[in-house]
Amino acid sequence: MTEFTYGVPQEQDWNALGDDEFRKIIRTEFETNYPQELRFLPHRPPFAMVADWWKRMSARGWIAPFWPAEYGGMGLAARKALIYHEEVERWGITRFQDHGIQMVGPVLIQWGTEEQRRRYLPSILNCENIWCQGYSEPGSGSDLASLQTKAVLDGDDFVINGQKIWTTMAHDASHIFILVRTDPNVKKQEGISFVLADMDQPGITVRPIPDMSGYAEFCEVFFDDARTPQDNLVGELNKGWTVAKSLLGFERIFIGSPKLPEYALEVLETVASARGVLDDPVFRDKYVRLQLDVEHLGASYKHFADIVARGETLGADVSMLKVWATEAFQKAADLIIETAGPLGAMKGSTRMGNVDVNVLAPFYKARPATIYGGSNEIQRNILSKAVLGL
Amino acid sequence: MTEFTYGVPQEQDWNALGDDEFRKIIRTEFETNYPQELRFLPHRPPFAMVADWWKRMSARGWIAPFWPAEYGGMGLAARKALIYHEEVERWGITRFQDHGIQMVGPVLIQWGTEEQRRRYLPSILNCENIWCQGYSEPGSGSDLASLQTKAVLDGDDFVINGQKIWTTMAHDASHIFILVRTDPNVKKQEGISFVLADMDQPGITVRPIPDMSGYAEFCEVFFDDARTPQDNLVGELNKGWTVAKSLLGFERIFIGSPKLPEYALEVLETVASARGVLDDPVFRDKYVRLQLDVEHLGASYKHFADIVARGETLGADVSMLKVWATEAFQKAADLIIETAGPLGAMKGSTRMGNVDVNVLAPFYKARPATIYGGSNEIQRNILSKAVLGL
Amino acid sequence: MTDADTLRMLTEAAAAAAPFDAKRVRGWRDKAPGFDRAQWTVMAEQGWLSILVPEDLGGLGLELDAATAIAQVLGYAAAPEPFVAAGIVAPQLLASCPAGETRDTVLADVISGTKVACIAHLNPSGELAFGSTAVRARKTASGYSLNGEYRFVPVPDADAFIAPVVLDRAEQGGKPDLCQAELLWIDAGLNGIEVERETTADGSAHGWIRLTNVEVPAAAQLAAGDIWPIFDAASDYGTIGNCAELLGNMERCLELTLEFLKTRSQFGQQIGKFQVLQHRAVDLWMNKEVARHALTASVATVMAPDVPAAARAQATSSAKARIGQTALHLGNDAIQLHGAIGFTDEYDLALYVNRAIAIAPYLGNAAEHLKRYGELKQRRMEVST
Amino acid sequence: MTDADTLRMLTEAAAAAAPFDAKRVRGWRDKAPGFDRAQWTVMAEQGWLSILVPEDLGGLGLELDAATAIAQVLGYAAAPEPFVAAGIVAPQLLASCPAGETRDTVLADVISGTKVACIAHLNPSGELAFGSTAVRARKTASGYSLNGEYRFVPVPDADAFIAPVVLDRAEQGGKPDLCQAELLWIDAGLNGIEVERETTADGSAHGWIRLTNVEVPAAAQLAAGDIWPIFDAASDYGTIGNCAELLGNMERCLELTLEFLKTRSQFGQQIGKFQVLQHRAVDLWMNKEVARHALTASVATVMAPDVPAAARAQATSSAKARIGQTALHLGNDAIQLHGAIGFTDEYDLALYVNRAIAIAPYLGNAAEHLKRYGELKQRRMEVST
Repeated sequence: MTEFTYGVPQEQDWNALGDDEFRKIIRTEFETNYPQELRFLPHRPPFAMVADWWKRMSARGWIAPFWPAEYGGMGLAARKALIYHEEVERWGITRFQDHGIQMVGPVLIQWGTEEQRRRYLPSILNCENIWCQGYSEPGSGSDLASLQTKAVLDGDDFVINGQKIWTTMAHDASHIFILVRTDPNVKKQEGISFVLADMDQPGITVRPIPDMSGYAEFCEVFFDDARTPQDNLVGELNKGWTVAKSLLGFERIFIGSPKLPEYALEVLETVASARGVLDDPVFRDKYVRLQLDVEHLGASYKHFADIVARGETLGADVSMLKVWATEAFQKAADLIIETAGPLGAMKGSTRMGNVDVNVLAPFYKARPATIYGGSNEIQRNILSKAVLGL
Repeated sequence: MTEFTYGVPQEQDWNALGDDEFRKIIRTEFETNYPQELRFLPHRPPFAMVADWWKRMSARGWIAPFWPAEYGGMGLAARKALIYHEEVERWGITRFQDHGIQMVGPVLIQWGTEEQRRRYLPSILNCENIWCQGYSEPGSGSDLASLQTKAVLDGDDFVINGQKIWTTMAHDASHIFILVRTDPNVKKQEGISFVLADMDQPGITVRPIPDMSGYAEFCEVFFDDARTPQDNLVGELNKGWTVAKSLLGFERIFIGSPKLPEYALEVLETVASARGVLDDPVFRDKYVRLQLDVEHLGASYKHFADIVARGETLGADVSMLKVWATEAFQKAADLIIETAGPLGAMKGSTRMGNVDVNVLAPFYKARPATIYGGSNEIQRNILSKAVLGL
Repeated sequence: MTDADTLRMLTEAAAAAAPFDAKRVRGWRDKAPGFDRAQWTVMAEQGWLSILVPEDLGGLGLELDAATAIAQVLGYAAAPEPFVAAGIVAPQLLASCPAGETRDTVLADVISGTKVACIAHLNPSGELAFGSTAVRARKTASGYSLNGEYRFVPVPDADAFIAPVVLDRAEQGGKPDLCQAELLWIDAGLNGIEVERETTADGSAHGWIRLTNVEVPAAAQLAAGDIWPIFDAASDYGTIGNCAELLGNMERCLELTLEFLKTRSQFGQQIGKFQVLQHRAVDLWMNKEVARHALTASVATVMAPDVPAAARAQATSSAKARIGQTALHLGNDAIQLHGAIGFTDEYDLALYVNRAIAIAPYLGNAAEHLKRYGELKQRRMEVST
Repeated sequence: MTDADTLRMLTEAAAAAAPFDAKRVRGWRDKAPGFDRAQWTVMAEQGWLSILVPEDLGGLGLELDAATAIAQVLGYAAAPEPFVAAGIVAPQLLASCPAGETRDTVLADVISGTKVACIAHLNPSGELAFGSTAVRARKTASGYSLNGEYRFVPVPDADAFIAPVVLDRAEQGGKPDLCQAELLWIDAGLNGIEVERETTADGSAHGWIRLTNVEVPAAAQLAAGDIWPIFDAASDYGTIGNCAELLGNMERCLELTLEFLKTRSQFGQQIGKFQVLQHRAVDLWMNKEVARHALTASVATVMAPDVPAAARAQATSSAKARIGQTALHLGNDAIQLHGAIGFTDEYDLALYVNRAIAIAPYLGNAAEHLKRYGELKQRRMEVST
């Protein structure tokens, strides 16, 4: 237990509350204060757009729900954490800097030095620093451990050279945590280190990569003799792979949440209604099949959520949620296009009967979902090996 | 050109006829003389059941349509051969001893000695000998070249030991052609020979293997010091792989014929009609999708048939026909079961409204179709390598 | 909800009392009655046939999740015994009928295994006979006279059939009153009953029962008036039981497949190392898991206290629409992953696949339940808006 | 049928005159008119805009297979020029109209590339305007007065629109006579025409055309009476052309994917060596091949002499039902096989996938054509039995 004070003190011991009471408090906060126009955004917004909300969360001490209370988090146990997350999804609260909250915080709490925690956690909690994650490289996508970006000690600094890619919102971030190769002469997983760096330096260049819908959520990040103090090494030198892997906790369940396919089904219903086919038997047959896919995703999600709520550890089988959720999402997005007829060609918001619908938004959101976060092929490899023993 | 006379002389030069005229002659023969009760049999029948018909074909000189006329065949060129085959399929003529006609004949004509041809071809043509094919073994299914059945020279005879499996209609055959390992010390494809043997000997035991529908079309064949004269080696010693591979000619197209899926669609229509759902929009949607799959199989089949008719050589891409045809067949068979409701459980012929339907027959026929004749996984491996260059 | 320990004990006991026995399973194929009366007695002794029957009626008084645990074990063992039809549906329906001498007697016989009974209700086209003229009942001085036919009766050699009949009404000129039905206990040994056995894929059979002037005593009446609520409830319980049996079937098909992938070699390596087969196996497993979770969720809904009939029906159809389809697909793909051996009669997989084909349509196949689910869902959404 | 040599020459010439040019394609995105008038002139000079027009009307007088050869090349090049809408449908429809001063003049303008025209016929919900009240025409002393709107017009910056209108009839109290329609040549520059550009996935646009008291001269009439046979024929030709454009699109998507699979390495090997990706690629290729053969068969049917309208329509819908669906699936899977790079704007694949999404619904998407195919097939089977 540290003497240093992180963030603001918690109003109460949330875990001591009943589930329903806790849910009510969360829901009231969200429904009362989260701006309507920011609900269910089609893309991850730049920080400026959502700054007021996150500063409010920060001031209330709610910005890091899953961190321990002594580090400025809400200290939610798994059961309450799930409820918090359900309410976030239910109200369509946007994501922001989850790399600071979801990754850097937990990593520093588990692996960091006291000094590192004091330096970085407060500025995550008060929204001063925004973090991004430098993992993937042009030559190492699915095969992450083959990464080539090098860090070499030069005095007290690491000097970093190389390139990262698919770095989410790097153009909006002040800091980056990266996996770098610090020993090229050992087995590929064994020469990797986990280091933190300030983005505001001449050695780092960011280039946004617009996706096929025209939006740039991802970036390339170039390191040309970028520097970071040796103090920014997290965990031991050459043990970065272990640090990175330690993050696969209960939050793995969230990527398989039924929320996105449910959202696609809502768009589908709007489109079908505007096109006058909601009662068409052929449409209904396809629609009902998808409803079942999503309902049974929900049943499967509940199975894993119950494990989390009991405080047990998730197994590798949780990967099935991501596979099923993203593929159901895609099927729904494809059926939206099909059902939209000539409107299936339209980019952006378009008029359908009495409503405006962004017909292709679910498609553009669903399509990469089977690629990012470990492609579904990689997930199936994992399931085959770890669950089926093949 | 040989002096020896094979089979009966041909009535005329079939290839000199116009396509329509030729088709009319074939069709008239089939429609006039092929017994109604033998049309579209659900299984390959034992010879006794169809002997009269094949003896008629033999007497007319039509039993071996694709063999050269000088060897007792009809000598049909590719264009006429396709028409012959179309009429066979159209009228639902059963298959019989295609291993003698389709395999042994062409192999001996290409690779056999004059002595071998004189010994074996006449008794294929007059239905005295019935052949089966001993290729697969318990340990070598998809990986045929790994076969282990051994043949060792002992005086003038090969002595054969080992086991074959999935030998079609071996319990109805008088002779067998087998791939045997004659040199265990070289690369697996290089130590294999192609030999012929008489089944009527103590060293050969046949055990039928009933399939899951209860019918036994396949057998195991055990060789315990079985003997066959050295003269029964076809082609050179240890060159059996080349002999076996040479048979991949234009007949590869037949395995991708639209006939079986078309038959399944007919059963489907009967079942749907009896169940009163022929005009149900949801049923129709599924049905029409399958109709399109089969129509477009027909369009693809025509593409390859045109190549054959032009006398050109088929490429590896023809494998797509088998994949598409068998998978469409299975989809149709599955939809039959679904549409049949409680009748989908019934084995054998069952009453539906005013007709008797064997609801599961298409299922039991379609299911192994993606396994036999080179599984669809193997076909996709071939297409990937030979066509896509992956 | 039955507590986890009880469920585990039940499952273990069931696995011990009804293990997979290939010789036994094969032995009963194409042979009446298609299953083992001795084994049926064992099942009765274990209390399985009364598992849902309240204690005051002589049953175990457990809940639906206990019954599904048994059904799943029996599915895993490919057992030919008609547990779902005669051990879930019949006792559940009888227990829901008003108390009375006949009801009390036959319920006791059914749960003791002395008499095997199942419902008969479909007409020869596969529709529910209610509202059709497939079976006509006429009141007589001593009871009823029945004419007509039931088909797809899951236990053709049952001792008795529990059947809904619609009465011809004299005041309507002998026409049936479609709004009034009765539920009768029809002894299979009555004169005028002829049972044709129609063999199903697994070598068991369905009965096609033709009734010609069958005289049924008045005491055979189990219920009258609006019999459909209890009939539908028992059907839904049976459908859930059927899902559990199919789930057990799937689990064993998948196990056999994984074992095969780990032992069979081709091209110098274990075939389970081929990525295409790995991913196919993952998809089978994933679909089976989703089916399992779907069933868990539906069972929870169905056995919730005071669940409305529409919610119960929707949850039931939700599970069956999923599992009825997944079971057949899984069987198909299991064959494909095995190759030729998987299609032979002598390898056990065929027993499971044929069994799944035979039982999947019971009380409505996946497509029929998908339709019902869609209709119920739409109706309930309209009500709620 | 066009002979193979001519087709090959046409294809080669087209590939030379309209190669893929990423910079040009990107340059026209989100920018009116969305394509290159200079390139349009090149296309006119090559004779492509008159390819189906009979020689006595100044055209090349070739057959449909020649037009599809061009469309396929343009699809392969992801060319933004509206060849199908303005180079197949418009000239084909004009050439089918009765000869006359207006018809002759505008046909000459269209095939010379001087004027770009396309049909406008859908109402804002996406249905055919015929029979709806989306556009009302009233006869005036000098011609017509039009009010209403057309949407989904594929060339929003066209010089003119060829549009079916239904006349209000004085003798019916100003109500439209739904059985009588006329086909008008509507100059885009007329007063009262407002065109809203709705951007489509590929950065080109559709026009939403609102007409307010637009005075159209009497001479603008191209056809009157039962205009639908020629309208439907031109639509079917356009649908076939659209299929060919999508086929070219698919071919390039597949090529890009195969190239990527052969160059990209992960886990120490070329990713094209992973069996799962190989089989996925085979399925893409196979579906593309089946689509190709389906198109060939349909083109042969459609251009057969004296083909009945119903057979032509069925063959057209057969091809579009297949290709409309295959194209979108292939695009999706091509992205997946590429991984993250496949979803970026700067990699060319995105141009093709977005183009396919934008053009696939033209004259009816796959689902609409599947339905039409099913209806036509059923109707024709009923007639033949």
